[in-house]
Amino acid sequence: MSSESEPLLRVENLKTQFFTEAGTVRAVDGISFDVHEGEIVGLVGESGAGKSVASMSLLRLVESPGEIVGGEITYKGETIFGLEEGPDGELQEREDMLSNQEMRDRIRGNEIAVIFQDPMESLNPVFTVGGQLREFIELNRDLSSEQARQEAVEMLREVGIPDPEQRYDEYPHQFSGGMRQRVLIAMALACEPSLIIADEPTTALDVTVEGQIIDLVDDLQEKYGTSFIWVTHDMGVVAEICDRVNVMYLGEIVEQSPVDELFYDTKHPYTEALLDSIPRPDKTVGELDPIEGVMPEAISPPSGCRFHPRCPDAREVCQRVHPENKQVDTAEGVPHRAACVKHDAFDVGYDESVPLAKSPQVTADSSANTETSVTDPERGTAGSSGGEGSE
Amino acid sequence: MAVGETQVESGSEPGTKEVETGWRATLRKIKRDTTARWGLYVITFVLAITAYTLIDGNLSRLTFGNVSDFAMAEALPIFEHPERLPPPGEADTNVPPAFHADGSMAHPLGTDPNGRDYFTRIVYGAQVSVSVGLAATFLGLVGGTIVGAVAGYYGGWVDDLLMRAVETVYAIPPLILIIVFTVFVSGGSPDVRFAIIGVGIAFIPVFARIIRSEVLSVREMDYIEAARAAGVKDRNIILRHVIPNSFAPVMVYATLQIGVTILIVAGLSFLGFGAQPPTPDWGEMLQTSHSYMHSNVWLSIWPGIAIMITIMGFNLFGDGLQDALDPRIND
Amino acid sequence: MEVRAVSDTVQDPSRGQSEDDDLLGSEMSGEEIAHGDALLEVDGLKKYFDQDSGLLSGVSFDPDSFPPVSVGQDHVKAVDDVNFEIRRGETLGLVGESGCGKSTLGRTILRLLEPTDGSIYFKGEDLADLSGEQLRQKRSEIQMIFQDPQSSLDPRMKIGQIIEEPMRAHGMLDDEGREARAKELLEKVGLDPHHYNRHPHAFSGGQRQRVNLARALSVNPDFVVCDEPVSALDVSIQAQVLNTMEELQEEFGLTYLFIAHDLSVIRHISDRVAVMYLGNVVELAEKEELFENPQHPYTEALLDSIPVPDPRESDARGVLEGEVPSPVNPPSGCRFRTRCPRLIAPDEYEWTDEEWYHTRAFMRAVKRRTFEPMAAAEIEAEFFGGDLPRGDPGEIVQRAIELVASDRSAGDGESGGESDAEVIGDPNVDWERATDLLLESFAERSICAQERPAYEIESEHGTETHFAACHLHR
Amino acid sequence: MGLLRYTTYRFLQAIPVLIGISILTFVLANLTPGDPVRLMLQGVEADQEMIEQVEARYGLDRPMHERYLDYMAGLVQGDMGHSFHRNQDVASLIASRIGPTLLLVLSAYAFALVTSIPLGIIAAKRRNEPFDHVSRIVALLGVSTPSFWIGIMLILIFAVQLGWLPSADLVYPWWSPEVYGHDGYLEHFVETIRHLVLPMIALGTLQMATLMRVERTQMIESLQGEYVKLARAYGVPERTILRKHAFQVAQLPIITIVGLNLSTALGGAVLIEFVFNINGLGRLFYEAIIQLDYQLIMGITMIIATMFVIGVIITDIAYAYIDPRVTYGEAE
Repeated sequence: MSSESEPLLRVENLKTQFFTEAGTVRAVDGISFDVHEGEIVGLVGESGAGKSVASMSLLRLVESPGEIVGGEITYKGETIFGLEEGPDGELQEREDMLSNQEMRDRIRGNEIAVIFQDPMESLNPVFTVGGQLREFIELNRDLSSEQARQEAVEMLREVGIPDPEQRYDEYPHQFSGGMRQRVLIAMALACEPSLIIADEPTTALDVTVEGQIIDLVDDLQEKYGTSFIWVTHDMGVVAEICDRVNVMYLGEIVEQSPVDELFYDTKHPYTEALLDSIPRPDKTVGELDPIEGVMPEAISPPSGCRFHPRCPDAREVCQRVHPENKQVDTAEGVPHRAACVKHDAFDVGYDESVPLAKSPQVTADSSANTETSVTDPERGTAGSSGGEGSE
Repeated sequence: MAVGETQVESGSEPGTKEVETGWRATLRKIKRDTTARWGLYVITFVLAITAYTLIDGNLSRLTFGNVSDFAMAEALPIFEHPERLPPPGEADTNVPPAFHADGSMAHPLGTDPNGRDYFTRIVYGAQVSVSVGLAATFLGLVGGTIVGAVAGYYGGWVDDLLMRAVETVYAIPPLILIIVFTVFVSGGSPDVRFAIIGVGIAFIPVFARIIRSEVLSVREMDYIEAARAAGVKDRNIILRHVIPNSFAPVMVYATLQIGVTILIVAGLSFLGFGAQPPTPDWGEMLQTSHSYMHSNVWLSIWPGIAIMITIMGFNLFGDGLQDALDPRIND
Repeated sequence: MEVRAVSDTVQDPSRGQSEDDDLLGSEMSGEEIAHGDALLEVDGLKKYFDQDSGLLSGVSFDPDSFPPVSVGQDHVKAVDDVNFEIRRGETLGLVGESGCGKSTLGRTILRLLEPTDGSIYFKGEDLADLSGEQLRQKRSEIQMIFQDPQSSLDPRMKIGQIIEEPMRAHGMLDDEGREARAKELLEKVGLDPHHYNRHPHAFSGGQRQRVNLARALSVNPDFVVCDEPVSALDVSIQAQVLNTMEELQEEFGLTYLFIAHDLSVIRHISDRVAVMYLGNVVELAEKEELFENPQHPYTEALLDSIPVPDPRESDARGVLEGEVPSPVNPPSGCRFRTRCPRLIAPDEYEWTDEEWYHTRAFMRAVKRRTFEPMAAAEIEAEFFGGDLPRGDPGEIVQRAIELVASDRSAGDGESGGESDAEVIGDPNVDWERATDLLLESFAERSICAQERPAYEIESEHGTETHFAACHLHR
Repeated sequence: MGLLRYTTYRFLQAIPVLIGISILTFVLANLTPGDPVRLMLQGVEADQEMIEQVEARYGLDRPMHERYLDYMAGLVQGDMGHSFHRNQDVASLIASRIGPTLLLVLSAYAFALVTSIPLGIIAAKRRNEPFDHVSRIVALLGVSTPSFWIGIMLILIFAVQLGWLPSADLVYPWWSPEVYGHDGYLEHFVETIRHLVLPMIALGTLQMATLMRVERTQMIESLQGEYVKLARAYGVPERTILRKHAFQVAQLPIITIVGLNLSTALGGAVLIEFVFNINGLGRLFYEAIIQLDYQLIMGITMIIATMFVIGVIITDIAYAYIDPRVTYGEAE
């Protein structure tokens, strides 16, 4: 860790797995990152990268058949999750780990709040917007019902909902998508948490509404000093709002750096490829440079570096060596980490290793045809049928 | 180790595969589904018995003792020719089931008050229940498909008119509607054939509704629009896309509906408006035994169990089919 | 580069399909229109939807009025008087936010939806006039690619059947010929021809969009409407599919109408771009011109809102206030005027820019009720810096302020110490009358409310004319 | 649309359906091949004169549509015709028999709701645990067993074998205790319940099983909703989530099913009244059918269908009360 004060949230080697009929899905496979006070930390990746599972793990809200199986989560010095070796040699939950009751009473909502992606589904259709807001405030802030109501109206006004007294008694379906997302933001802020996890909060919104919401969050973040974990797939949003960024690929963090360095001093080939493959709104790009193939399924990740089958810089060594996320540079005292053996910090013989031969199709065509085929032998299907675009 | 107290399944996590379709995938899921498998076993068993009663023309078994001169060579659905059934036996003895002190293995379930072997009658009772259940459901399915598909596909006032009509029929409870229909149409002498038609008609609204909603949801799919955009003729769109894709959920419903049909037909026969004596039918047997309820308890028990097992078979299979086809609450 | 490899193969007698040459006639007639001339022209196109349908549609029931049952249809004006042309070989990007009518427009052009009014000239022939069978035959020349990779392929069909279906519908080739062509197309769109016998569920989203492409191309169309073809895909897959689409366009000389909400994608793939808002095209220009020199305030707002993937770029964000009005009762004149940051001052008053700026802001704040009721003096200070506009507008504003001020009635002296809860039901604050007064006096009198704007202006980039539906260019 | 407006609207909508039902019943009752009068007079020694008399009396010598219009005119004035066999007014006959049926059906519904909803919720919460498996088997048996057979079995066990409960007819709570020789209202009440229990369970089992299955499925689905996830993320206790957040949404389909299943319950009442010798509408219907008393049959069918329609409307209104989307209209 950097020499700064203890971070608000520290995640170390977190592993979350789903035990399915088809096998164990290592959705989050040993990620470490931290969040300091007043910071907006990005968690970026494509669908299936594990970013949503990672964020729900922080609240210990992974749904069955998923389970956190390893690592440590520390929040303000308290252990949200931690394992130790028991007397019988088996891993067991540490004694200082917060109980379910404590998680509910002290952490969820009043310390760490969330904003979900889908504002349409996240509000309960049969209760009024104000009622839902008030319930969460009452639960997390020791206020009387009447005080909570006033606070709720105040928060609705704060997030820019016109005529809040009136709209307090309205139902979610009477709100537009953007307005509902404002309600969710109001919920998060009203509980006065120190950390808000925003899981793709603008993805379902139109671009002008997205702009309004990002503006709003920016202003409110400044006012309340809340920290954010911002989960997204949109590099534009990352550039816009994040202070530091974690790039995820297939359950792992492959690059971790301050936002400027991520864009201007990119250290991991995946991040670089991602940036090259997106069309830009601010300038005309002649030819897009897509990443070949699709992300394999987390049920059987490639050996070595998980990105090597799609990586333009892959060499023989990449198939063998699984790279840690190591510090490769420092920017203004903040470490810049990347999980790529091409950096000197690794010293596993990348320079001497031979480049991997591309299969002919790959070089001939930019097709998705070369994706690492995770063929389910029983079904005999072509390629991964994993939900790209369906996270 | 249970982390987090929330252990409710979710279908949205990375482990779950997307919905597979196609017949083979469905069959595979049915094979994997215990519920569906057991349902299939029961249905097969009941169907086998029905098939046996159709092949075995020896209706003399339906009578008491061995009236050998009444052997029938012809295989037939017995309700079509009740006159060929053997007359009740002479003996007015009411033999109790075999496990009873006075029982004998000659009549494992005893005999009815007319002296007919109860086991054989129960076995033959499958014929009426199953064939009526299947036939009436099929009738309702066909009628409902026509009404529902026309309403769903054309929409507009056609849809409105048909659905109002359907609502009207739906408003009269099926049992009442069927009784009124059977009794009046048969001119006061109801029998199984009228019951089939009556049940079929009464179930048209049920099927029409479900088929209409299926057609409406399939019609919204992009591949229908893609086919239209490609210039595929309407007829081919219906035949190649709409029908195959609405079929599966309708089949689930039809399977469950067979159970309901059998239930209703049993009630109909119990009241005396379905199968008529001497045709062996479970509902009819319950009616006959109703008067002997106090003297011979067993007569009222066996047919009920037979009905229950049969219906359970179709319900189990329908449930399994539904689980296999509906991804929402899949494990 | 291979040119027209697929059609060549099909027409190649050595492949054994020579008899069917004339079936590819669309190709021939297509040649009549030179590259760059109008292939499709949309003229005054309208598509209105009834709000509900059925026997009792149009009958509304209201026990509060007499008679309680009234007859009358509300229409959703999804596409309202749209004009543009698409030239052979180009990609016209159509961009707008959800609900602006862009998908409806695409489907109406294809006559998957019946146009309410207007014409769609394709190669000079009005598609809106064609009867069922004529239209069906015409469909081999116009194809469509859909947004949703899940629902656009029939799950019960094999990939091969899916691609062959359009050919079959138009009697193209025999069974073998269709299979050969389907396999070639699979290869063209970047899939393995061996996948011919697989079902769609075996494919990923990106691959399914490729199957969609192959299906669309199977009948050799001239024109393809692409409805958000990449918006359901992950970013890295988007690029793959976009590249393939571009290659195929070049190879087959296709013309695309590319519908999307993502301005980055539009900027990448389009030659010219049309921007839609609430059923109208508000701006249409060459790509560079539109992105570098936007002339409609809505386009500007859109461009300003997109997050740019560059942390060193810090631009103004979220400039648009309020929400899109209902398409049932769209605003008169310019449809964007209710949210436009540059709404033009009504001519009948003398304004300074600043006066109008303040008044506009105040008017909208009242309309949206975005401020808490406060004393009249406070309102003046907050919105006008203490100086009301001069003359008539000033008086109107004064009256409006009085309507919404919390100290409006003289009798209530303790206005200072009121808590929120007491203000909620404050009978003194009359938002509605104030809103009506302000809108009628100012917004409705602006030229923006009175005339439908349509101006052609000179481009700064490129040679094309630049269409902008904004009265700022009058 | 406000709730009141919606209610009015729903009742207006029911008018065409009720007219449709009257047409349907009328047509059904006139489908009889041959001479309806002879059918009516089955078992009665009748000469030609008598037949003509009857024909004239019931207007059977006139065309069907005229007779229908007459019938409708009567219906509007509350005149449902005349029962030939009983020589009584159909309307008053029905009025005298409707009480027991309503008592039976409503109590069966109460029984079904009170048992099915908690069981369904617990099963959903403990999905795939033993409790869930057992309750699913019970529900499966419930939907697979004929109600009248359950009735017979209940009589055999509780009335015949154990002798705990009576097996025939109901005690009408609206009659005075003296009629039954009951000693005061307490005994009257106890007797009412004792007579009601068996038929209520027999009729209610199918409803209970159906509702339990639906409740379980709906709760499972509702518990997977995003709003439940959100509530968990804000530290709402599981009990509150179950009882409030998930429950309310899951009840919507239940309400619809409760309304539609009224059709099964009303039909089932015919069978149960037959088994338990209850002098209700169902039994009256059975007797009317046996006697081919066609005006009475038409009247009962009309009334039962109307009860169903009203039941559906009531549940629709309950639905609208819980789900604001119905009365306020969808925003998008």
